[in-house]
Amino acid sequence: MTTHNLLFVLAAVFALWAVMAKKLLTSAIMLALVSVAVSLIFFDFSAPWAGVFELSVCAGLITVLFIGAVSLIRADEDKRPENRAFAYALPLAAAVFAIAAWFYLPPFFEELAAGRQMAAGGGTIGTALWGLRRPDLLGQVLMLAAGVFVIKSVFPRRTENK
Amino acid sequence: MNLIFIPIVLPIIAALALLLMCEKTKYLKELLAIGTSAVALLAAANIFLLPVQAVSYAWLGTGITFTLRADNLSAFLLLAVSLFSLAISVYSFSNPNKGPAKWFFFNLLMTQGFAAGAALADNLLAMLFFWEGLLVFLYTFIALSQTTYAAKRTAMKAFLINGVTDLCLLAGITITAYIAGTMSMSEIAQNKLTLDYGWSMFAYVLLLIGAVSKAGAFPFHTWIPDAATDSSAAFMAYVPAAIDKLLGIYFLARASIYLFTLNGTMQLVLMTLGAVTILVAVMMAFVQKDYKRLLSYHAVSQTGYMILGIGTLNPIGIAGGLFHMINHATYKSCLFMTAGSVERQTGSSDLSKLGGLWSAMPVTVLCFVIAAAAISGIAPLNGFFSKELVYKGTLDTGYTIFFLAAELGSFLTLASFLKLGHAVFFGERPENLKETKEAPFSMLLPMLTLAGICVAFGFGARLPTNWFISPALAGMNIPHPLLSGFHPDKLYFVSVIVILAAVANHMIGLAIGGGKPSKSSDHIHYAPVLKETYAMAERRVFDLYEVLMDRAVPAVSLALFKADRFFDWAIDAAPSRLSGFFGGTSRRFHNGSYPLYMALTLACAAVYILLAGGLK
Amino acid sequence: MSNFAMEWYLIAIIVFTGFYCMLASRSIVRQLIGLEIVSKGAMLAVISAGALTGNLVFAQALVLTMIVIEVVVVAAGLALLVKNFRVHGSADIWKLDGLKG
Amino acid sequence: MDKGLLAYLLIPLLSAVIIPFAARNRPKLADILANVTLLAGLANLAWLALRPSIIRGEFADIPGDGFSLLLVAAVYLVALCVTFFSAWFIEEGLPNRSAYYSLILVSVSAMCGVVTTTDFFTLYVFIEVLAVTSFALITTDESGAGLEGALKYFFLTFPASALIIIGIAVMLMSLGSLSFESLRFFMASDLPAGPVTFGAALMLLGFIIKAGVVPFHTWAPDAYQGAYAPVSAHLAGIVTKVSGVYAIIKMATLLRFFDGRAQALSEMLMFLGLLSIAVGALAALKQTNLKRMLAFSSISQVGYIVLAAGLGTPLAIMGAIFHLINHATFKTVLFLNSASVEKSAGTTDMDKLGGLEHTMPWTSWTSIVALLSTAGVPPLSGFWSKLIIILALWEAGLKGYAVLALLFSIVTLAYFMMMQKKVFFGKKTPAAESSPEVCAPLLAPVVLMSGLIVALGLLFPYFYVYVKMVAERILL
Repeated sequence: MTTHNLLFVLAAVFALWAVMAKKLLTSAIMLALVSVAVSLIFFDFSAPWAGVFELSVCAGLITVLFIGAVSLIRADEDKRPENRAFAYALPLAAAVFAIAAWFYLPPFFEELAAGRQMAAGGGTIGTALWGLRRPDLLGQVLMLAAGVFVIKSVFPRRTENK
Repeated sequence: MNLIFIPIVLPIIAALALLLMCEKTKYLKELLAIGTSAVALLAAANIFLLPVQAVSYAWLGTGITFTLRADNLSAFLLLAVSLFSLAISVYSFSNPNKGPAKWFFFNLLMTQGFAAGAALADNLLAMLFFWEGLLVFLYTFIALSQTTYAAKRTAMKAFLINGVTDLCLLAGITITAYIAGTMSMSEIAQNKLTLDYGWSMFAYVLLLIGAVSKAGAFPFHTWIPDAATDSSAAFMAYVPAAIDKLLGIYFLARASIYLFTLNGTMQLVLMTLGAVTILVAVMMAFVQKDYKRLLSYHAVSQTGYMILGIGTLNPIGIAGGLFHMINHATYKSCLFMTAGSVERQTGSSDLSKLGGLWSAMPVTVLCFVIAAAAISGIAPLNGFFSKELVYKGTLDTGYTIFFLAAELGSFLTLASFLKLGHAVFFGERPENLKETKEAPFSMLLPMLTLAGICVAFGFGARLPTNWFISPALAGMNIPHPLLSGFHPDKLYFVSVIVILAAVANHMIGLAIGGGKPSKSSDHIHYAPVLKETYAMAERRVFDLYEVLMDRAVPAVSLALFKADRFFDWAIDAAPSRLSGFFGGTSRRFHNGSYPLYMALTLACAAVYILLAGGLK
Repeated sequence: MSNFAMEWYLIAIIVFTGFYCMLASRSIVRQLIGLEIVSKGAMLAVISAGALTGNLVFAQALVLTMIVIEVVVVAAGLALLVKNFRVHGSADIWKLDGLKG
Repeated sequence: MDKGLLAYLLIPLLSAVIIPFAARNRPKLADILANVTLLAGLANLAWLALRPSIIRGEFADIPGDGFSLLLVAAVYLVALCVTFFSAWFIEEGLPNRSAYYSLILVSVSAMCGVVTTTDFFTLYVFIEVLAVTSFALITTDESGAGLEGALKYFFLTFPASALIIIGIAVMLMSLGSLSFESLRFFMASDLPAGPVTFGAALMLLGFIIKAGVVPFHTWAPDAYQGAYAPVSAHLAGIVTKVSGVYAIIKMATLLRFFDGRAQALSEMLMFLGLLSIAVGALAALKQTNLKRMLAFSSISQVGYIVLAAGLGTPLAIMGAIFHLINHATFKTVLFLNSASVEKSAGTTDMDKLGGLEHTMPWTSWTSIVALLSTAGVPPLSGFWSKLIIILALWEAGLKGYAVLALLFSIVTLAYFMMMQKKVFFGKKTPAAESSPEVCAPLLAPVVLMSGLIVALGLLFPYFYVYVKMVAERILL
């Protein structure tokens, strides 16, 4: 139980760090660490499939994408540094939010939890995806197609232009 | 088609047909108008001779019935209207001073049709429709008779005065119909309204205002003298002298005798109104220097006798009022025709420029003398008899003062006609009028006819009273012998005294004015107190319309202008200012700044979630 | 306090951090990082809700789809970022205020 | 998911995948494929819904709830207009031509997915697909403004996605299911509604942001103004309507606003709708850019739909559906006309335009038809929908809302008249001198849509029967 909550706190700390980090590269790596923490939480919830995907796709693929993009625009980052005051103010703001929310949110969430509807559960991830969420799979296909066309549209081949 | 429609519809159709005619056709328009009037007169005579008849149509669903009803009074009036229309049509045949022939006859026929409608209508609303139609053609009649600006101005004056009083009439009719529960005059007459109830008093006063203003009584008369100078003699002879008097007094009689039962107070009001009209107008008439203007003041003055006669509320007085109405129309039309003839032949109507025309225009002079004698109430002519009836009715009420006022009016009337006749037809003829000829036959014929009627109604006063007046007032127990015939009683001698006094006054005036007949009224004109009064009257201080136009209208129009500016501001400037403000604020807000947009989105989302979560 | 309430309380802090990042940082990369953090919070919420109601398999199915969506969205965002960098020469979203009024 | 309509989703997807291969050497083939796909779909739809026997039977034999079918038709119609227009509008050398058509077809399939789905999470998935395609479509011409619009659209609507997911989490927990039917049954039952409505409220907030309702509208003017010209018609005409407004109407019917169990939510939605009407109309008054003014007008019109959806009575839902369709027709016309003006005169700055009615009469007249319909002038279609909405408000006793809605309808007329005056009437400016009427194929979609506006207005009784049937089915 304590580990469980600790993982959540860890994810929050990495998230704060990712926002506060001065360098974009650090931010991207911290984001990857957030993903790792989240996937650990998934494992802890005994949701292994989600954890595996999170670890491989988010902590892996997305981080690679980020690092690639950051390296592309590094020149700009050095040229125009950000105003750090906002970053330094984050822990303060987060603390204020956390304390204020402490009095308001947990009772509210308790109430939400009290009104829960228990489900039958069971089955495997495969049957759940194929049996219950088949339209989502169609959506995924569409999403991937859209992603391909987006990249194709944003970075067109300019053979004839050049 | 019912016979009763012919006097109304035929002139209107003919008038519309006139509009289609080419401007260049010679005499076609005139002949069409004369023919139409003649047919209408025949139809009117036919209606008059037939027993009472009525046609009625449901109008606007079942709410209002459109009823025409030719009872004795209406038929009598219709006959008079048609007669004068024919006379004026004939008279205008070769009169060049009437304005464009097309529009003159259009207006004449339209006026005739609508006047006939107003006379025949039994439903108050239908009558009001015709009455308001007359208002329109009154305006066009004056405005199109001359091309001057003054004609337009006078037309507007006439239109506004009559328009306002017609609105009073509208209000009065509405209230009357509401109280009586019906719009039909014949139904109201079955069960007359009394004045002991505030609203009915109010309604009667409103109807009274409408009626006497149509008749041209004080203080609604001021447009008539202006029209005399700014319009044609034919118009004056037709509308103010004949049609307006006929309709106004007709409706006054309708309201006072058939619709309402009057009381003593209202009797006093009416008689005072009559006496004041007589005196004020005749005082003004006496000092005029223009032929038509002088006559026009008399047209007002004579209205006073009719109102006085009806105001007495006794049968003799009322009979006298109605008799005077028809008589007045006859001789005043005739007088205006003579004015038109003189103007046509000499080119002027200024008394100081005329004189000695008796040898040049003998027929005109004859007509003038007869009509002038009739209006002055000289014994064997019709004016004498009607005035005598009015005097008799006045004396019967016991208010001698009104009798004296009427006699004073009579005295001044005669005095002013002595001056007029002397100035125009007798005395020395100016050099430039040596070549003057008699007017053409088409002008003389109606004049002679009307003068003949004056004489006929005088010597045979029994005829009109028995044929027209008594049937119209059936049920009022009129003592017939009293009405007809010559009575050498004290009233006759009073009239002789008045004649002698007027002649003496004329001699004095001539002596003081240095023998110039046009100045024979100066001794009264420039008498100590009267001088200032006349001067003020010349400045139109007493003219309610001019005072309103000078004082009240600029102030009101300024206020309205301010109100209009305010509304303009409210619907134009204010919205554009407001939209400018909002649009500008919006433009300043939508400044393209991403953090501002994001902050707004997140803040509003937070507020929404708090509200949706229930803010525990 | 129950376990669930604690979890969601911490999720709320993570989501707050992500939105703060999107609000306060100028760099488009950091905007995307904030977006990612918020997404992580949302995913945790779904799994937590599934765990609470014994519906974990269903919740996992949803999270798998969400991860796919997230990848494509981030890829699209990064593509826009790179293109913007090429066109405008900067990755500063606060400077994008050409459209106004 | 409605299986009967699945083909309308799959075929454009297939076509979108084929286009890059087919058009590799012949760019024109991309135009033809896209247009033929959409036209075939539209013909099929017409056969499905407009057969004489169907019309005679008062549309009782329509598959599904009718609402999906109607919106699929609207999607296909607007998309066809846009692709047909684009085929002649796109410059020859545009490098991402085939990707452009693919993206439009993918967005069409995503929209069909949105309107045919019966599950909240699937709805979310398709809305995300739609959003991603929109980002790329906006930047088609690679202009700075397009990128700016796309980026603002991307980031400012992201909170919507997060809120929808969190709402889904709450819903999963307290409802146990994510299908529309279960929510409908739950709202019809007597169970305490607190947590479920909270989840629904979060989702609704997401859809509100996606729909561009004030105060979450800030991305909309920038995206519409910056977008590639035909894309702004696509975006304003149908994309944001399907991704946001459709979902709001759906939620309103599922939450059964009319029986008052989600009273607070209903009131908030109506307030936001009215705010949207007011802010959109007032902001549009002072705009100088034609496209930006149309964007604010679009915000204002969305306000009417949201207001009616928030009211939730059967009559109001009818008004909302009808206004949604009308909005698709007239906004498409106006944005396509702005694209024509941009192509012909080279600018959409209203201060530089003027007197175009002489050189571009067709554009001018179709604009007049569309703007009169927007402002609700009889007998055009916009009049009927606004009339129904205002009547519904009045009947529900919300007289203040009704009067304000009417008042801002007048403001709508005012700013459109100013627009028409500045752009088409008045004296010719130098920009207008050298701007001939665009070619007939560019006018065809606009004229078709204007004809549809007039026809929907004149044949309102038929359409009323259809919409009534839809409202009855979805409010069961």
